[in-house]
Amino acid sequence: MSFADFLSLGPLITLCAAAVVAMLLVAAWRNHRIVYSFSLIAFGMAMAAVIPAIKYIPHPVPPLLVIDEFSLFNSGLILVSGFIILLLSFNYFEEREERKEEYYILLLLATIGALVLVVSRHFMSLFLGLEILSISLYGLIAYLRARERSDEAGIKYLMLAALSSAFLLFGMALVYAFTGHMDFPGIGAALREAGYLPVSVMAGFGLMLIGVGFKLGIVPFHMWAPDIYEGAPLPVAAFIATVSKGAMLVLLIRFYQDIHGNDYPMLWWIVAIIAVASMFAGNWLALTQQNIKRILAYSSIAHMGYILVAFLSGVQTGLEALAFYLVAYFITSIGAFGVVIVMSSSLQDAETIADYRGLFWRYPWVATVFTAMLLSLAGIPLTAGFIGKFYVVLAGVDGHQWFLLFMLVINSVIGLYYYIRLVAAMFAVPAKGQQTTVVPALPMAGNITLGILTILLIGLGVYPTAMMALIQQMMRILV
Amino acid sequence: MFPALIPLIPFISALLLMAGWKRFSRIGVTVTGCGSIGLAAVIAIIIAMQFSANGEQAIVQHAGNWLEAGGFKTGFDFRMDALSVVFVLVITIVGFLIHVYASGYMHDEPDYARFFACMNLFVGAMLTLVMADNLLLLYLGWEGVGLCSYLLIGFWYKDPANGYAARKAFIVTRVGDTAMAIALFMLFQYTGTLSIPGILENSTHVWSVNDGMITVIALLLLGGAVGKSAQLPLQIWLPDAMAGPTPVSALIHAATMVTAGVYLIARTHTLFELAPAAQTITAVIGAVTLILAGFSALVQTDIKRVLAYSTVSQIGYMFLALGCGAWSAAVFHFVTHAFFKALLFMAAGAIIVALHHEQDMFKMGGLKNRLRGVYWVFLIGCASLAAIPFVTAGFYSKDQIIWLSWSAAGGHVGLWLAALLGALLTGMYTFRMFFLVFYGEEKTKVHHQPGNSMMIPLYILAVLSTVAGFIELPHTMGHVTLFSNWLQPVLPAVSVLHESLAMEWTSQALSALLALSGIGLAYAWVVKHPKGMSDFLEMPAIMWLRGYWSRGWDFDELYNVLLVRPFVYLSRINRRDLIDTLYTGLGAFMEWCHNVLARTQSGLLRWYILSVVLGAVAILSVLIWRIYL
Amino acid sequence: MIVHPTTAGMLLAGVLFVLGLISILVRRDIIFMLLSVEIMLNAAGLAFVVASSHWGTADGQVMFIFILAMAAAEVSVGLALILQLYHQLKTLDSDEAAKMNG
Amino acid sequence: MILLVLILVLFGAALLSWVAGVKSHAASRWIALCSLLVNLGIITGIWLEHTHSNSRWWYQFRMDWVPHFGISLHLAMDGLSMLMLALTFFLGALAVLISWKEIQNRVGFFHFNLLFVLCGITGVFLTMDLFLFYFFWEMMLIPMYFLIGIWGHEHREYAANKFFLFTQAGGLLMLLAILGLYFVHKANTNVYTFNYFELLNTPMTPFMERWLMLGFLIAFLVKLPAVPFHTWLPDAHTEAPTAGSVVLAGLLLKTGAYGILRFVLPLFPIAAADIAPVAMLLGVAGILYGGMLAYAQTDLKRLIAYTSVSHMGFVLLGAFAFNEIAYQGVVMQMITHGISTGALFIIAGALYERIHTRNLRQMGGLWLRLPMMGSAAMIFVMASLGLPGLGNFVAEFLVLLGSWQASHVFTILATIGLVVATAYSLRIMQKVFFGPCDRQYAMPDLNGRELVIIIALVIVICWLGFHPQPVLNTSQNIDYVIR
Repeated sequence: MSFADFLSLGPLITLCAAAVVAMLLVAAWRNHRIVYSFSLIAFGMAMAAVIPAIKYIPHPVPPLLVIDEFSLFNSGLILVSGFIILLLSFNYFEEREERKEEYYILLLLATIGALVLVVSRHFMSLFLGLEILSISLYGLIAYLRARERSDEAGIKYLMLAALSSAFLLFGMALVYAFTGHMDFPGIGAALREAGYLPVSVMAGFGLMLIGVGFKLGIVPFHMWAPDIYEGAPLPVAAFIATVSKGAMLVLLIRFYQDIHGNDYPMLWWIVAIIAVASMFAGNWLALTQQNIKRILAYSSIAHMGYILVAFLSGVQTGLEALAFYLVAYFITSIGAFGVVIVMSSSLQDAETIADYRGLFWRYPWVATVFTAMLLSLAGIPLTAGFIGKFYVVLAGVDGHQWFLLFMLVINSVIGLYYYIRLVAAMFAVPAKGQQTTVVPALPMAGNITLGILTILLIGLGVYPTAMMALIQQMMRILV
Repeated sequence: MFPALIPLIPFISALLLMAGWKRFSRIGVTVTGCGSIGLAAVIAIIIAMQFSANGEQAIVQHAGNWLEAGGFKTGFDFRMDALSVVFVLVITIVGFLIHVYASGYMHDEPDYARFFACMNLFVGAMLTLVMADNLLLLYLGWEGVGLCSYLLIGFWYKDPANGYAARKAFIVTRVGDTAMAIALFMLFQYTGTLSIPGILENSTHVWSVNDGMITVIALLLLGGAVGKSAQLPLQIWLPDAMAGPTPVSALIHAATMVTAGVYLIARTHTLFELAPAAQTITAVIGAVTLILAGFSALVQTDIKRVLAYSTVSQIGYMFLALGCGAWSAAVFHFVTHAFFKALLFMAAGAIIVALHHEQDMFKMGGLKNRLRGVYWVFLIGCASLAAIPFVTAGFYSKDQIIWLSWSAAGGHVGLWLAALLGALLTGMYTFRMFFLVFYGEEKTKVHHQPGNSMMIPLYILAVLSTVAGFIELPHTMGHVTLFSNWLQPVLPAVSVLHESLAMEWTSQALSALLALSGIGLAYAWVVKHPKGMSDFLEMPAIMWLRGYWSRGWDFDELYNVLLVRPFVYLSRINRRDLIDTLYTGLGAFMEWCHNVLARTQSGLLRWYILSVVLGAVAILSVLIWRIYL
Repeated sequence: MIVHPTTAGMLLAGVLFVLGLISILVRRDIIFMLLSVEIMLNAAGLAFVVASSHWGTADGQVMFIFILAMAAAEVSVGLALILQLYHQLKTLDSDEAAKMNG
Repeated sequence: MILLVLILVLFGAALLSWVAGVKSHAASRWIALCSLLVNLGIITGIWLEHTHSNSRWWYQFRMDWVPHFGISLHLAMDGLSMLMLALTFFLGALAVLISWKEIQNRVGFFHFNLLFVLCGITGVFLTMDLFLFYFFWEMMLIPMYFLIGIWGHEHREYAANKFFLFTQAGGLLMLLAILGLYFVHKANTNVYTFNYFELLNTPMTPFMERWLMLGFLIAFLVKLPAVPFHTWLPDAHTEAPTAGSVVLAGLLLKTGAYGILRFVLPLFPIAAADIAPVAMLLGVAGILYGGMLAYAQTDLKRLIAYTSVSHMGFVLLGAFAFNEIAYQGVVMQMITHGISTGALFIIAGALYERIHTRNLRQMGGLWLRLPMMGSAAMIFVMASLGLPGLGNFVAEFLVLLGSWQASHVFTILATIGLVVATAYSLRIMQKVFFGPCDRQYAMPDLNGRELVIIIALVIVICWLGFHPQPVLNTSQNIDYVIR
């Protein structure tokens, strides 16, 4: 392993080491605050480790991994997201009775899995990353084991994830059986050589899509999402909504590019149908839903559909749009979950709309943040979500995907309804007498985190140029 | 002197009264209200004299630009020529008298200032109408008149019936206005201007006689005219307009509003001359209206409604004259009609007040000795209306129309017969009213005598109703043509086809005879044989006919069935907006989709697994299907 | 009919996979469902081994070892969760674990 | 630069009045009022300076924003923008004034939203960058949503949602069209830009032009609103607080009309000409259908709301008549409708404050108690039915005069709309102020503040009626698309 390899894999190595140390630490000295601080430092170091890696890009680590702008950017994104989720976790778990320390180990591991996914270019590393991520998530989802719903969610996730892994594996085996390669460029080359797509490979791709689709939570593999979001601890739900989905999406793009997916219109059609179905299913399911966690789950299904539109546009702008949308979506989702985390008490998560009725008059700051996040999800100007949606539509128009865009427009309107419903609930004027309830102060750390997210959100919404330039640079290598 | 001052003064006074309604004392209001009209009258007289002295050179004053856009340009241009001078004089003088009368009539009214403000506005709008040099300004006056009629008819706003009558007046006349507006668009399109002299001048270049387009335009203008002048088929608003205070009725019927249509047609006579078909239709409308209204007047019980129908009928005469091309005859009848109709209305008002707001003629009677002054002026008015030969103004003006309806170029023997029938009817209904009110037994006590402020205008009008006729005498009686000479620069002389003194004599004799026999019939009917008459009237067929006539030939009902009720019904069933159900339906559909999908989220693990498997099957089968087929 | 050994092996793997799939669909007991998933995973592993032998490379076999390891981890976590769930629900019927829906 | 100042003043004042509102309600109100008056002053100054200028564009301001996409902060002002802005600030100031007593809770936030809407509207009227236009277009929705949703009447949430969904749906279609145009332009010139001036005269296939035009048009028709996209409007107007109704009717609807004049016609002249008969038909349908619905209503504000549908039909009719007279009429109609309908809403609001109902069946005979308000209502009712001498007449007459050149049938139908207008307008007077007075209300007539508002409106509407020339001169310099 050369020094360059070492530096390039810096973030990954840092986190791996941190995970091990954390385990030892917990064994030696059980203290929530200490483990928490240690994890923060670990994330900080991993983020710092991204910077020296920049010098060496693109740096393939054959045959399993590749470090290039794309993976590094997404690694950074995942690390930052993980870091923010970590920030939000402390108070959430502090208030709860279970042992808290292992949570951080699992979170570190899950992040490692996600990082492996973004840098992998080989079935083996893909599988490894995916399973590290999944198995950590089983633990994370069922972490609050005294709660029935947490367990139920854990079991459901485990069963479905294992099932989808089986599909993924079988699909990979089929592809491997025909091409004789497990690294993406090799597969691509072999297929190009063959000049056509034999049925077994086609079936293999189809089965792999199930594995990918499950992680992304797109129709018809979306059904787990609301239950898991509802049952899992809130920071974990935020993690699933962002890091887990994002990493898988990055992998999908890389795979698709490497096997020249645009050459096979059949794949395009299948993904297009899935995209449209996801948009409709997500939005329709959220329409009159009363549970905020489930609304966020459904909305994320729809958002994956939007992202797929950018993915399907088949133009360079599409990938840029996808990356930008992903950034916006990360900020927004974590922000939204952050609000729910901040609002939740030790007794109960604040998950029904009723909990938010008149929030603006009790916690103007939190309500404003939540409003900003929801409007960003809805794609209203001044927020990152607006620029993201704009970018996606731009890409779609560029690729002449008028039908998909039309579906997107219809769905945006449907989606608007439930976002707005939430906003309306927060601004509803409380009935007389209801206002007298004591308003407890909210944790400082949570508020500050939310503040940072909001600033990012508005910043990207008003001045997206810098981020766009960055994304444009990063995407260049994929063409 | 600036002609623009004439309409401006009433406007300013109206504004003052409106703005300062709380600060004015009652006397202040009277002085401002009546004074402004009086002042306008004085200025009008001065300008008329100047005008006359200058050899009838039209005076045009450009009081400012109004609007100019994309080749369309119009301004506040006021014109004084022979025609407008006649109208302005009548409006201001009669208007002034009515105002003076109103100061007595409305003495106990709490909303005194508002009343005078509206009255002044009314006169101002009418003056604008007749002095406008372009059709847009005329339209301003035209609509302004409509507004004021609305305000004044519904003056006693607490009674919903008054409000209904007011709205009816406004809406029905607005229907006519719509036609007129379209005529304006067309005139602008073809002549490129809305200035009246410009249109009249260009029209002869643009169109030839009988051109289809000019016929349409003329008919549309006629539509506007029949709306304002309460002619068939838009006559229905006028009888209901009685809801307003009596001075308002006098103003509407004599000086303002209803004569606007006559003015419009006279003003745009060149267009009508280019469209003989439209002119004929005008004449026919006039003839039919005058007869229908005459029959209706015959069976009314409300004194003001008799007068209202008589106005419709008399304006029918004017339209008849216009249709025959007898322009100056129409205007002449307008002048005399203004005098005697104002007189009749105000006298009727005096009676009504004296009888404690009783309007039913069958509850009056025997007032001859109780209200001596009113009796005499009312008699003069009735005589003039019924056109009693030689001594009344109405005789000379109406007689001219009857004669010309046959002899003029546009005349026809049918029109002439209709006019003669009208003369008979006029005599009958006028004197039926007169006898019912003043003869027979006294049914209601007179509780106070009208004051001077009310009586003096009546005396003046009584004089005018008598002498005004002498400025225009027929060939057969001295052939004085002061009036038509005066109008000569604006309105061309009528072209007479059958110029025969003998015929003219016959016609005059016949009409006079008919009028007198009408009076005789009325006398027999009301005074001599009330018993036999009432037996005759009780016959079922006659009863039905009476009801039919008194309802104005059921035009109201016709419009109700054809237009009003369908509109109200449609708008009522559609109150919730049918189109909205489209969207609420869409929303319901979305909700339905939600419910269906929400059922799939059953929480059952195997259900979720099934979904994954089905997805897998679907993807695979699509792929394989694509490859093998 | 002579079937190519690779094809035969892949078919076998396929049959195994489908068997696992069917059994996960028909079972309600969570433990059996877990077992069925394991069958499917092993079917995939088998396919890798077959493919690997077809190409004469070791990649597929390495993959199989990974699968084994992962299956073991999954089963251990899975059983722990099932135990926890059994504590709460007193049953292993997966249909009982349906508190969250809608 | 001055253009940016106009926007920033409002934006700054919005934030400031929110902050100030926490401590003192009055401060919040005064800040809002002053900022609007300052802007009104600036606009008046600009107008006076340019009364005789023949130059097309008075001010331009350009700054890169997202150069990556060719998006710039590009503002420009011509006569049309100027007139719309004058209306915006005038009505905005009145909206603050009428809320002085009506809005008593969350005052700071109210003024924040109000100013923010106005800020968005100002942006819409000024921007010459299509992206920025869309940005402002969407930006004004949220605060409007809050204005309706927080300070509205009973069904405020439903109304606010409906308003939001409708306008968003239209807006997204417009976004598609904007981007379509962007790429068509790129395909032709290889330049990525959202610049309005560069996008003008982009050559494209008729097919493309039609669809892009429809994208814009539908967004504007929803906002206008034209039948059959109008159903959000009655709900929104009815439920909004008075200031909200005034801003909605007076300004928000105008952005739709403005969009048609500024974007649909110049960008897609051929396709617009093709669709003109349909658009005119919708205009006429709006005039008649809206009038009929207005006649049937029993809720005063709802009635007035439907009159807006009717009046904006004239805008649509005139805009697609393709001649200058009609365009001038459209611009006039935009202004006069803002004034007259705004005034009617203000009166309805003042009535609501006094008798706490909007139901016409519970009113009647109020003239007795409220003669001044009645007179004011009479003036604006007359304006609404198009009485000559008041601004609306000039507007409607010019529109009809112009549209007559384009289509006789539609013009005749629209003119019939004037009769319908008479019917519903007079119904207002009859049901509210005339008729018997069943109940003994003891209430004050207009107070000083209300009197100031009403008098200002009356002066403007009469001024526009008798001397509309300054407005017409100003709106003359626009490059209308004449067929």
